[in-house]
Amino acid sequence: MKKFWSISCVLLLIGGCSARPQVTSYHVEDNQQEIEKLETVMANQEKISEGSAVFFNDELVVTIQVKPLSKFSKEKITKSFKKEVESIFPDHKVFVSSDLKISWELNKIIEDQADKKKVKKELDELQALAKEET
Amino acid sequence: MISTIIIAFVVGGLVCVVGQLLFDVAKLTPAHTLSLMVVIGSVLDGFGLYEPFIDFAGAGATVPIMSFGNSLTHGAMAEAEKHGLIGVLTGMFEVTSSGISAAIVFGVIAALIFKSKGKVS
Amino acid sequence: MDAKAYQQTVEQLAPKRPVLRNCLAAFLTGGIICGIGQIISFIFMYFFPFTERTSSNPTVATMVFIAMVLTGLGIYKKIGQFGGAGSAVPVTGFGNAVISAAIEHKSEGFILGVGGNMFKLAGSVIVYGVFSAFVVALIKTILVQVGVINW
Amino acid sequence: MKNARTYQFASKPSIVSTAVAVGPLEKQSPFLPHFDLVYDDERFGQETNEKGHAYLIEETCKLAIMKGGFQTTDIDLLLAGDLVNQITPTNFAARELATPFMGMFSACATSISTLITASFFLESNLMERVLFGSASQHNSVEKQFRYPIEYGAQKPPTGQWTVTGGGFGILSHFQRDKPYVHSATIGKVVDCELKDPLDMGSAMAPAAFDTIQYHLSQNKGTSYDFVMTGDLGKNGSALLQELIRTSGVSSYLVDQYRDAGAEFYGNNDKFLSGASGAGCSATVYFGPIYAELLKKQWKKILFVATGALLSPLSFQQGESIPCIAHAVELSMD
Repeated sequence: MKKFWSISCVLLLIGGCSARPQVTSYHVEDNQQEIEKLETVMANQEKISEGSAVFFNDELVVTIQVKPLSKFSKEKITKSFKKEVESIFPDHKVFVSSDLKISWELNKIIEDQADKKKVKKELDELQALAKEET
Repeated sequence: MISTIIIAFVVGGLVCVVGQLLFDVAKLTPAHTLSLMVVIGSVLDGFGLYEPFIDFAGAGATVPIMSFGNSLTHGAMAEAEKHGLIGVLTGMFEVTSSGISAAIVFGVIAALIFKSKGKVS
Repeated sequence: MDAKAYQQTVEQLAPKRPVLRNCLAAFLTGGIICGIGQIISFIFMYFFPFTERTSSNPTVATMVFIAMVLTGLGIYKKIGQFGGAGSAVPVTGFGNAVISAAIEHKSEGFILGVGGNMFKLAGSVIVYGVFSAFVVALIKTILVQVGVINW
Repeated sequence: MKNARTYQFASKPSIVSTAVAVGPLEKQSPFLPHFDLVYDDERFGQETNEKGHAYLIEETCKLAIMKGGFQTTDIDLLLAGDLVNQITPTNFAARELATPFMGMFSACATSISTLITASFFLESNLMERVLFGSASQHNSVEKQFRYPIEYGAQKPPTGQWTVTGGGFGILSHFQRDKPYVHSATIGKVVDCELKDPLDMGSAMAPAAFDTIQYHLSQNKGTSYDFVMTGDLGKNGSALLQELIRTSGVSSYLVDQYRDAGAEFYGNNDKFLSGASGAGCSATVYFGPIYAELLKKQWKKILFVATGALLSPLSFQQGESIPCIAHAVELSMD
């Protein structure tokens, strides 16, 4: 039993307390400035462990992973983060999700680096999926 | 991911300990205990606490029967938000019924294939 | 014989329910079931278009399916005797209650037996789930309309 | 003779033959060598549990008749019962046996209440041979009184396991080489306001105590090889011993006391407090104990079968569990 607890504590530490969030991103127009801006915002988030972002025309799709022990207020964290991002990119249509599935899908898009048309389609599908309730 | 599974394990386990205490200390029958837990889930959702609980514990919150009360209440409230008082009645089964429908379907299938065996546990 | 005095004797001599052992068993059993549920929901998220929120429905259905197999093979009642609430509180326990009643009453036919008795044990869960959902939602709706709280 | 409760049978009606049949799980019993029929199928090859239950009764009765060297037509009366609603398994078995039949219900005390009644018929000299006994089948009894068989409810340590088995015997006029009914005490319903249907032993112990106490007071000076209760289980028999000890009725009884339910499945904790059911006392009394009496291993035994007179409806309505115990003193000269 002791062993179990110590192992789970270690895992929680590893999963929960690594200092800075890892960020991956993809800018369709390859605007490094914008990417850096976003990364600095994320770096200041203490409760986020991972983040991904895709810039596409005036759309900005961001997914975040909230640290396990902060997940109780996941909804709030996501909302306040969205506001922050919106204030930095006022001319972008910002979409933020903290869902694991959405972030997996977004990471796939980032990895693929596909052409514009395909990315557009995939991003639309992603946002529709995120809005499903049941 | 592993941390999520561990949290689900710990939280789900603790919810079951509460159930066990209702069995052993409060001397409730299983039917009483489960009914009570469903009501607790429903009330927690009324205070808006169950959804954050699901965000936190994942399956640790959705697998225990309490989540059943939560989703019924959630459906009723979501519908009430849109259509006012009448939505309370109509929205109840909107969000969930997967537990009930699965139980019914698999119950009939089980009745078709299985026979009970009086083996000692 | 004095009933009160005898009841005291019963209290004294009755084998105590091993509450601590039962709680530990319930914790392990319930925890493992929920952990399995989490793994199943990850599988649904990974291979199918389900989000964290929407994956709970197919997960619950899958858990009930597993409960059916275990119930039919006579394994679930063994888990139940060991785990107590650990196997009763998760949705698999709900499934077990419905499915065991369905199997049990097969002998009275599919309409009156299986159909009529399926919810013999688990019915109260649905009844009070629905009723409390009604009351809670009603109170909240009224409070919102009066303007005391927001959604 | 009014309200006597205890009756002596001057004609010494004898149990001339018995038969005991059990289901597959009862193979674990230390009494196994004394069971006549052991089935591998808990439903005895029948479609439903209830049909299997009826079949068990029918086959056991037939065997008891055969072992006594009789024909079905030699039986003047079948006096039996079980635990299922309206004792339908017994009724259906009686339909197949086609003997004159009267059903009796005293819950798990039916094994002895039928024997007592049979003794009166024999004593009156109007009947020649009465087939008596009781049976229970685990699945059908659990279905009626508790949960579906496959439901995973945790039983507390006071829980008991309903025996699948039946024990029947034929009572006839006195025969020198057979055990006879010396006397019997008819029980009164005792209710100590206990309500836990998973703790029947505790509820039934006071009834057993009441009957034992009365029987002993009417048979002063008799010494018994032992007193054996039906299905109090480990928990209930510990309580009965405590009652005997504190009341000071007869201290030697504390040692010379056995319980069929507590012994039925040996010391297997999986059966919790032990066995119960109308088949528990019947199989043990008319199987192993009867065999020992026949061998003159023992000379005098007091059988006290206990029954909890509840129904699922009564305990759901919050009623307590009324209990009864009937006693028969069997002797072998």
